Amino acid sequence: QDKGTVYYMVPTLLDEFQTTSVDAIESFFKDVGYEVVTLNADNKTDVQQSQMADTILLKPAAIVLAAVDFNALTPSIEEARAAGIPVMQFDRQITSTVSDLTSVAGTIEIGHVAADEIKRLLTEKKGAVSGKILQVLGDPGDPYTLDIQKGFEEMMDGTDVEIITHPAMQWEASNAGSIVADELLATPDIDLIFVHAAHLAVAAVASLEAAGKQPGDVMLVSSNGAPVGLDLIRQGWEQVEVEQPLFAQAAALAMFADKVVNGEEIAPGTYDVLGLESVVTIEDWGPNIKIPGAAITAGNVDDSRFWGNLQAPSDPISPVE
Amino acid sequence: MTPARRRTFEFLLDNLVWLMLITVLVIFSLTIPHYFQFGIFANILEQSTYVGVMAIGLAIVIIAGHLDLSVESTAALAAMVTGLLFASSGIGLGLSLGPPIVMIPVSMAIAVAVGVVIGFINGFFVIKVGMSAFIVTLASFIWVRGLVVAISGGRSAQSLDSAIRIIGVERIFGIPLLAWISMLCFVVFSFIMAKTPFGRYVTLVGGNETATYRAGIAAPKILWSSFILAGALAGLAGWLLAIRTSGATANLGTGMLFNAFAAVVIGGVSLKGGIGKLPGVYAGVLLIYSIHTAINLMRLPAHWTQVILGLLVLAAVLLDTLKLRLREKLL
Amino acid sequence: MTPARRRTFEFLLDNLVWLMLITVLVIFSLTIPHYFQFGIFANILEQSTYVGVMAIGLAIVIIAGHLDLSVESTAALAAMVTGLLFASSGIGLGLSLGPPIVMIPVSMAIAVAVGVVIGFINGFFVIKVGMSAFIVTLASFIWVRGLVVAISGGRSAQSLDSAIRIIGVERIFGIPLLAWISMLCFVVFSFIMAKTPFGRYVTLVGGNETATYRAGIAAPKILWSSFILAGALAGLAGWLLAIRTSGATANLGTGMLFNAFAAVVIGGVSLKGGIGKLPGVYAGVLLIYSIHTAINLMRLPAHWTQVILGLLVLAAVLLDTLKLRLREKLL
Amino acid sequence: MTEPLLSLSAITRNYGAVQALRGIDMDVRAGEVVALLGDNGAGKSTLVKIISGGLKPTSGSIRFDGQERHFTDPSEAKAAGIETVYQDLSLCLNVDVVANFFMGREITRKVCGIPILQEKEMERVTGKAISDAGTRIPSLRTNVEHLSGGQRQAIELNRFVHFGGKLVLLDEPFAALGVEQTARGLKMIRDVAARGVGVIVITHIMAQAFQVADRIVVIRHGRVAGDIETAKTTPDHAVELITGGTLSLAGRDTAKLDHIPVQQEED
Amino acid sequence: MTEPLLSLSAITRNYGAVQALRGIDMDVRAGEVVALLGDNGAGKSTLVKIISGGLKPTSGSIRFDGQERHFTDPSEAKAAGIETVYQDLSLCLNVDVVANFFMGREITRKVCGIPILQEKEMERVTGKAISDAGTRIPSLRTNVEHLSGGQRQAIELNRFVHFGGKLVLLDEPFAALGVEQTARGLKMIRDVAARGVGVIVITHIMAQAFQVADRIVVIRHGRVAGDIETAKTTPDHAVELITGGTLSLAGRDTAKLDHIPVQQEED
Ligand SMILES: Nc1ncnc2c1ncn2[C@@H]1O[C@H](COP(=O)(O)OP(=O)(O)OP(=O)(O)O)[C@@H](O)[C@H]1O
Ligand SMILES: Nc1ncnc2c1ncn2[C@@H]1O[C@H](COP(=O)(O)OP(=O)(O)OP(=O)(O)O)[C@@H](O)[C@H]1O
Ligand SMILES: [Mg+2]
Ligand SMILES: [Mg+2]
Repeated sequence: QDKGTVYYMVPTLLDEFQTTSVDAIESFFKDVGYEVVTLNADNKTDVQQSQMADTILLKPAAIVLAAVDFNALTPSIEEARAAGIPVMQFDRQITSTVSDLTSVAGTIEIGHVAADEIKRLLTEKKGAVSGKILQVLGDPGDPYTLDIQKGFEEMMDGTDVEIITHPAMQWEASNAGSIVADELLATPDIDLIFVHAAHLAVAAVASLEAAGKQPGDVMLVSSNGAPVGLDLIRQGWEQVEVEQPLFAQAAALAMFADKVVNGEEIAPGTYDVLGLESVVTIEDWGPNIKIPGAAITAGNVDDSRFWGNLQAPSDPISPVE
Repeated sequence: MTPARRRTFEFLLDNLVWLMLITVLVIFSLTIPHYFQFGIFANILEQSTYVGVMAIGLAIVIIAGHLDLSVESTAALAAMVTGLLFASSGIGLGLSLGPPIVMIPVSMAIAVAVGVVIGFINGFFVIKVGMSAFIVTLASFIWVRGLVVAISGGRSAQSLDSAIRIIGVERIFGIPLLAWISMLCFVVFSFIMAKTPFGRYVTLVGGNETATYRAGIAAPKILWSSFILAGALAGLAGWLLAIRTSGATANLGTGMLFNAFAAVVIGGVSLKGGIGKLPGVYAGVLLIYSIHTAINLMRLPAHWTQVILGLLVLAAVLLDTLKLRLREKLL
Repeated sequence: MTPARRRTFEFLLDNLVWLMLITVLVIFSLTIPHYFQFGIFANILEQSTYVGVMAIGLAIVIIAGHLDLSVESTAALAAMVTGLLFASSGIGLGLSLGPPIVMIPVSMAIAVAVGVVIGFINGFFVIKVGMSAFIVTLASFIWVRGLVVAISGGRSAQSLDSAIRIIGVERIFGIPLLAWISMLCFVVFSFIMAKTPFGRYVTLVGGNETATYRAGIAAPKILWSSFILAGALAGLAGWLLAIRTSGATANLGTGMLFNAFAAVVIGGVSLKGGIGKLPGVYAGVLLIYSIHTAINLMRLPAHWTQVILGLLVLAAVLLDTLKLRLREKLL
Repeated sequence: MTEPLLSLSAITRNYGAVQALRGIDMDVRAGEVVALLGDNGAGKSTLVKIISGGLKPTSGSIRFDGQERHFTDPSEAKAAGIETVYQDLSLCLNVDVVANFFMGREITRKVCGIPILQEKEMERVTGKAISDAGTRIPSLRTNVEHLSGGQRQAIELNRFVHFGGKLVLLDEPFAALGVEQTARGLKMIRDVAARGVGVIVITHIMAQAFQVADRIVVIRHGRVAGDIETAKTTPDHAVELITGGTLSLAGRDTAKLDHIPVQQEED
Repeated sequence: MTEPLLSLSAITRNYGAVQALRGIDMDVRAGEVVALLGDNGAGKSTLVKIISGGLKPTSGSIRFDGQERHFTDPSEAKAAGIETVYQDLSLCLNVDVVANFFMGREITRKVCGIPILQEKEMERVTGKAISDAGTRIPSLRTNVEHLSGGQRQAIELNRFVHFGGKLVLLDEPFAALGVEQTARGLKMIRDVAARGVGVIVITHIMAQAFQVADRIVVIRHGRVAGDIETAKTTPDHAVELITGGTLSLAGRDTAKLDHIPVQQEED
């Protein structure tokens, strides 16, 4: 059946999470009867604003927004909703205005999960939560990486760990590689490296390798769960990848799409999204569905539910009754 | 060729960019569903505002024989300062200055002042120290954007004071106030460039700086002013951006530089200096954003939009270049 | 001033950038903990590799009187093609071509060929169509990066074949093979620019294109070759980059353009064309990466690094400019 | 006797190791035409640039109009009344003849305090000046880029005649001019001098120098090699001063340049 | 009688609305020196650029060295043996005298198939050529940027003498040269012609034309206004042909240009 067109506003296609989200959203919404058109904002807030303005004139059934900047799109969201077009938030939570549905894992929560895993790894290796961690951020102008940093550091607070933080400008991999190469010389006793995206982990490993390290000499933790990260776990270079449940996040939006488009109420409670227990709450910014992220380790790396394995769920998504 | 036909022809060539704009709009209207509606044209006008205002200053500096790569970052800094001071959530401080009627001029003055400072610094290095404008403004492009990240901590400011936001919300004849502001800027600066000694001197300096120096024209002053103007206009563009966004983000305006340069070149300004008129630049900006909007409506595969955009803009510049050839051939 | 003293003085000024490099290294070694160690210097050499190779081509185009803003994107495309073909995970196809010894030259040839194609296209628009190099290569900067996104689907390739990776892992005298390659490139191209007719013609064309045209030098061919060379070297830089990161990501290399331009200018190449020598450019690259490394070791607040980098680079360029003044004053 | 309009004493100028001027003393009176002669590279243009403020002397002093002056840029010299026509022309090729003619001296009218260019008026004045001088130019609105070498030089020449001043420096003003234009140019110089303006004119053609000048100053290797009233000398003597001997001698003696005794004649 | 070296027929050239050349017929024989005279803007430089391949004629044909030729760029003309000294000089200011002298004709030696510049050899040759011509230049290794106007012109002039060819075009080659350099230059032209080279020289100075030329061709308003053997005419007559009447007449008649009857004389 054809229920109309949904526009997906993807913030950038320079990172694998976003790229895969395009495929996932397009296919899941197709399952529930919508055609999806994707517009790429190339990490530019003003471009995304223009795309919103133009899209509103096309009167789509709904807009799925993954905002370049978490809150700068507020006026555009308000305009769209005023024009009668429902807006759903994917992955990037906007709290400063009301949306029709928000589906997130939570960026700060990624930091929390990472911190827990890192504490575990340090304890296993040194018997206590202590040592030195090199944290490689993404671009310091990107709130996504800042939120992870915030979540991570608030959980590490009070422990006996020294955290050395550097930004990888523009999320560029070779910048991360240089940071690791230099810091290995300045602080030879680094225990663990925490990078904020898997593609940065690849460059970090290349630097470790060039410095003559073996897998496991310096532990490596990364976030977002991209395929390259999973490969590094299989190779033994990386210990933990904090994954965002991309498929479930996308599927949740598709499951509720009919309700959102038809303006029906979304009931709070616990739902099963692709086998993950997800909680819908009604917040100030509207209905919010939160799907927990997971820590990927060598033990569970081949689990097909991780988006990094790029095996989209075979069963079609069906709408929530 | 008769003189009369030659004159018509000259006129058409001189205004080729407007012709191109009309042609492109007609083609898009006929081929792209939903393109032909008032709202889309109003959107194009609004979207052209920021780069339009920026492009005026850029064009002036280029006509004066230099260039300014920092306009984009300057606009971002001005937007961030505006957001920081006058937005109430995020990192915004939510300053309030009595009656709404003073908020607009005061916030605008602050944003423009930010631009003036950056333009002054660029001008200082180029004119007083004698460095190449390319490298000075490339460095500014980097450090000014860095400053945006630094003062914001990478975070954003939202909920700009509604007294200021009014500029972004109100419309006259269905066209947003924002767009009227950029049109006004084009009219004023077109006049200045064409009819006043300052405009004449900018053109002369861009043509042959030694000659103007020898003629007793204060070339350094003219050049410095053009950098300051470019900064001021970038500041104004930043203020408008902040209004549109109702705040500011650390990455606001990235990528505008390409559009501004493309518009300036499509508009017939020579990057060698000394040649160009501002109305053409406005047509160039409109042309660029007509293309942007078309791409939004065309349902292209998302991975290819950037390639297509780059190539379309290249094609537009190409046409402008072919104009010169045509003139040589036919006249 | 005696002729002998004048000569020493001239020599020092001509090699000011090397002097600056040494001074900066000494200062950093004395003030920044951990800076003074062999590993750090080896790191600087290695990190200079990619921008260094890129900067050679850029410098040649600039000496020829034009410029190439697309080198960064071209390197990224070459890296992505290398990754796509020869990496085994991610989107890598994991091609294997028999014995390791053929993998290196074949993969390198492919990467260089990618660069040649982009350089050829840039050259076509600049030389055959007569468009400004600035706008042509700015457009390429956009659409080539777009192409990287398009062919990769925004995903990354990883685990480059170990037969190729060897270049990134092996060391001679403790210095990575990668760095040796860039040094070799500098030696070869310095020689070509200084001692062969091609190098001479590039300089002449950059000085006065009309004069060379009238003198019967095939200026268009020289110019086109310089664009192709710039592309080829960017392709080589991309190949090296892919080796370093053991694959490629869609945003690989972003930000390198600024470093390459800064290095070229610090190295004494005039953006007006016709003036510059390659060894100075290498010193410029080393200087830039000494600063980068210093910033990495200084543990500055993350938000301020970009501002500081921009200003430090500006300062380095400034010193180079003051050189000219000094020469005028003292000679 | 009144003080000279311009008086140079001991002007020297080095370019790096090259000593272009090694101590020049010369005077120009109001209403007097001085021809400045000298071989290529003698330092004539350098001297002109120093007087017109475009170049600073390494040492020496300049008195102009009764005052010691140190011009730091051409606009100061211009303000003081010194007009210059440079050897390498100073035109903006990207604008038309009118804009070049009025460069820096545009006619404006204030409207609400904003100066507005009066294009019509400027075009009228330019047209008159150019046609008075007998210069043929296709259109006053063509860009100078499209004019021939001589047409360009004529614009500069007409400009100085029109705007006048107290002292006029002409660096090879006829080099590219046709026969008729040159004749007119020489007459213009006399007319201008008759208005009480001092004129320095540089030329390599003896006939021109002897036709127009009251006095001839010869510069050789950066020194004044002769300063004689025109009536008291002959072209052949002037050539001898310029080359430092007979024609055939010169050329091969580059190495001995510094040792040639320089003739110094005071008037 | 043998065929002329160069033979132009009905050459016209328009720049937009401006008809710079309206049908030029002229011949140059091997070993002959032709002086091309004409007022400013007459079209002389345009004609030179057409012969040297830098500009395409709007119509007309060129025979050179026994063949009809259509040069599309200067390198073809150069390869065919046409050397040109342009009115606006063609030097690269960013390199030294030696590099300019050898521009496009560098001496190289192959080492493993790679051509290597022979700097020493080139410096020697340049030094000899320059000193033979009596030009004084501070150092062969200074950038041309630092040379005086006349020094620059001398380099171009020496270059053509050194490299020769079959036909030489000189567009106002002495405009900036000193007395002595000019005398030497005129002599060089005769020497070159004596080697069997055809020479076209443009000048505004009658004395120079009459001293060096075998034949004088006058161009007025883009047409050949006279083509006479030097021996059969006088400078005054030449000036009359150039200006189209007496000196005082011209100048105010810009509007009537097209109606002036053009004198046509065949030899
Ligand atoms: N910018 C400069 N840098 C270095 N040397 C210079 C510079 N300008 C001139 N010179 C040198 O100074 C000397 C005098 O030059 P100048 O131009 O004054 O000569 P001139 O008398 O005007 O000669 P001409 O008749 O050829 O125009 C020459 O030897 C020239 O090479
Ligand atoms: N590129 C051009 N575009 C338009 N008009 C031109 C161009 N070049 C020359 N002209 C015009 O063509 C005519 C002839 O110019 P040309 O340079 O051949 O004259 P010329 O005889 O060499 O004069 P001169 O003695 O002053 O050098 C002039 O009227 C000039 O204005
Ligand atoms: Mg001179
Ligand atoms: Mg001419």
